[in-house]
Amino acid sequence: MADGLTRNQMAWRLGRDIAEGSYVNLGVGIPLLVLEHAPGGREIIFHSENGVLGMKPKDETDGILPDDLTNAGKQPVSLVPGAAMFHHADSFIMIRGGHVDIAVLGAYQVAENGDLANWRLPGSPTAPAVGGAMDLAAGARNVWVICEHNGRDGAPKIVRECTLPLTGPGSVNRIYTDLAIIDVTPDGLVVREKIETLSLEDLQALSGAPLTLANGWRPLEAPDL
Amino acid sequence: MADGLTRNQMAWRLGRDIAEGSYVNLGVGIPLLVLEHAPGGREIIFHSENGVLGMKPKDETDGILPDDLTNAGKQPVSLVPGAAMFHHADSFIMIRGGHVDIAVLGAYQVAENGDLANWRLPGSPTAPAVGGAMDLAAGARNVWVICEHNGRDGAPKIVRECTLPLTGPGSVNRIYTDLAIIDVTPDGLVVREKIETLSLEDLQALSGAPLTLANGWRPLEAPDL
Amino acid sequence: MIDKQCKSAAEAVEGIKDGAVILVGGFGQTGEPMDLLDAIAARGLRDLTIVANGGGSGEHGIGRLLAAGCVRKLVCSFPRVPGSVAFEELYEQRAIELEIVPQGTIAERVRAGGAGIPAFYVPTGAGTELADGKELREFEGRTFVMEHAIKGDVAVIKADRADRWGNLTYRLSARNFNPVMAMGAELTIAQVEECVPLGGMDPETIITPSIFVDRVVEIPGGVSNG
Amino acid sequence: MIDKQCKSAAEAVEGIKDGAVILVGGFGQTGEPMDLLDAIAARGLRDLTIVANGGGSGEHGIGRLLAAGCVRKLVCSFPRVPGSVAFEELYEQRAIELEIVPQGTIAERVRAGGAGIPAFYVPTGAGTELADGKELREFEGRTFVMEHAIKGDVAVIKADRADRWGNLTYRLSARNFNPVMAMGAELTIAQVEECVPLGGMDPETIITPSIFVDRVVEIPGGVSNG
Repeated sequence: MADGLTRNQMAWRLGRDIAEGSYVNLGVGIPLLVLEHAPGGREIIFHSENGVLGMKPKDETDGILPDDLTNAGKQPVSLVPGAAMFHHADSFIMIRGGHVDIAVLGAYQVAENGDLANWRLPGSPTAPAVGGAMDLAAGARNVWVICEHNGRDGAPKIVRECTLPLTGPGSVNRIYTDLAIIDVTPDGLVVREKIETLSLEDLQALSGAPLTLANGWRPLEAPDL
Repeated sequence: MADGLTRNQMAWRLGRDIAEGSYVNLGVGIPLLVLEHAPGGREIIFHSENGVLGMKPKDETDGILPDDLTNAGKQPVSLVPGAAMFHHADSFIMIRGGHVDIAVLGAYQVAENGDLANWRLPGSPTAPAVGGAMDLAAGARNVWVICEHNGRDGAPKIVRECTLPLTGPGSVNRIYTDLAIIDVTPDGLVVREKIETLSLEDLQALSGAPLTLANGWRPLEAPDL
Repeated sequence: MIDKQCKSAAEAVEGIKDGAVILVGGFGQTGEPMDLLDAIAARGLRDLTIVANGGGSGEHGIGRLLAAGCVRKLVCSFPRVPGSVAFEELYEQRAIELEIVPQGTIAERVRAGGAGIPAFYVPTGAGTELADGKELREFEGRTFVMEHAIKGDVAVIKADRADRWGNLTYRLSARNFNPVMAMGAELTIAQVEECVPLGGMDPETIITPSIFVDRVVEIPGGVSNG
Repeated sequence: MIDKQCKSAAEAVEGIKDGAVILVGGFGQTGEPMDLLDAIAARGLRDLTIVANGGGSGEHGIGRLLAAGCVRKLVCSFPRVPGSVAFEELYEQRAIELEIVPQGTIAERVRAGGAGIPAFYVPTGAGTELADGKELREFEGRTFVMEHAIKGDVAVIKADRADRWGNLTYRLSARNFNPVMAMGAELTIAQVEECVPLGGMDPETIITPSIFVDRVVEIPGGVSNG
């Protein structure tokens, strides 16, 4: 089996697809890695639901106390020139009102119709926790999922129908995995990029919903990171 | 007939009843005169729906351009220490959410049940205009009306039932006129103060709803202004 | 490099179409984006719906837009002040539709439009003729009116300072409706007194974050009605 | 003279009653009013409902309130982070009621409570189990969920600077839920890093105007979980 991308490489690859001037929210987990690997020389404005627009990775020399400025994962971050602060209700105007161009979210499952499940595992002894995931799924103009193609048990995360509790119906536009980049389209799931040495058949075998290969598909590549 | 208070005296008298620490909105017209005649030595915070908390009469030496800071009547004002600025949606959180202690409003008619009519005269050729009057009538903790006891045609402004279009039902708590101060109570209209030389019978004759005189009523007085 | 700055008011209002719903900031003349409105009037657009607190006054701004015959409908709380000559004339001639909305309800409807909230309930106007035809509902024994979001195709606003990303601050009560309108439209255009370099604004004191702003034009001074 | 300043956290939380609904600012530890919460825990109150983003962590703040058995119900979006020991224990023992609310919906419900809006509609959660039992309604072909206002008896928040009237500013993302909670309660209590003289704050940069604040207590530094 062909080697897939690492998490850092996945985040790097997703970052290349963010157009200059985009307002982008990053969920906790792999999505937040996009901040570390955002493309240089391109102005992208990262939103954090706790009231930050214009965050960048923590710069230890910025003089800001770590507890005074965090991302959605409660990790310290820094600000770019042009950043702005606001409160939670205003922050979710941006999200719910469709002002955020792209929400990057993790996933337990994504269905071929764009349904997203990423917030609760039934049977887990731990309490459920939704955070801002449902707001982002419902409100962002585009929802890009970033996740491993398969779970630790090998089960596909890309499925015909979500069996886990939904975060939002029909929310997802695009999926970035370690093996492929897949668009959610009215005609089903379309592979735009995949690991070059991985055949569509092998990728299909690792997926729970039918895939078609885009004309002009490209190899999924990333530098060592 | 006994002389009533002037508009400035009415505003002065109303101001004496505002407790220290109150947040008070002033409507256009006579209510805005309260700003000029507010009691000294007492901290009262005046709210203006266009996004001002802590206004005071215009101080020409404050260096603020007249167009940069106005009251609800679009007249230039100044700020007290402790003032704060905000936008219109936040301003009406204060009003609609019951954070403003007292709204002082003008009136065409006030009914004995507290109904207020102050925004539209049917048959007038000019367009209707409501401004923030309905928000204030619905949202302020207390609505105090300040108006002449009778219209130019002599018709009483205090009535059994409003015949003019309502601004808000059951909104008014107290009425300040040139002749009397009247509480709107579950038991009807109660005169707390009146011009000393004016008998209750004469006051009643000038009013369209039954009045009772409070035990311990006091003379309505104000200094020359 | 993101650069939302336009060279002129004319350039800033390009692409607005006949029939557009335009949200306009300002309260009286304070914070009214006169130069942008004059530029819209100069384009000779027709059938506009204007959502604002008032009906303008004098010969610039909303007043000019009305006088130029660009406006089909005015949604506002207080259409007339001394000097609202253009509005008064259209109103007498029944040549303009007028929707009177309580001031706080305008602000909240526009905010809701920007916030992805299609409708909400307010006590304002319950029991008055402004609730006629509106859906009513009781909560805890009190009657409330259902109000719908207003969404603008365009918002035109006035601010004090901006950077090239479109972060904005305002002058004192010239803030008023401007940050609210900025949130509520597909295309938000701001005229500002001064553009400053990116990073020249304190992140804590920015009132309208850049995400709500599409175009900025620097017009120091600007026209005024007197 | 208006003076909302209290001498201690203990004095600032006087009068809060068993069974109170308490809105708590903060996101993670950032902006969490630890000292006020510890003072509430010290009072040994019972049956509190806590409305916050999370379930606290460590031994101060919400964590202490939970560990002390003061809380009957937690309304939040994200109850557990590493260190939410007190919450996890209560949850395992089924000794706490939990209402999970999407983060933006908490913020909007509390704002609505402060804004005189009893209910509103959001797309958030439609088609998910968090909409179970809630009223749904279509607007323009899309399904929305009706959400009700949350009103607090008390809000406890943390700010950076205050004056004696209770005007507040915040530090960077320590702002988060604090200004929202400040609007939503009958009694709003703020712990602040520093009190400044009246007039010492720029009116343009005040985030929470004094009208929303009832008590202020200066606690430089304050306790922290980390």
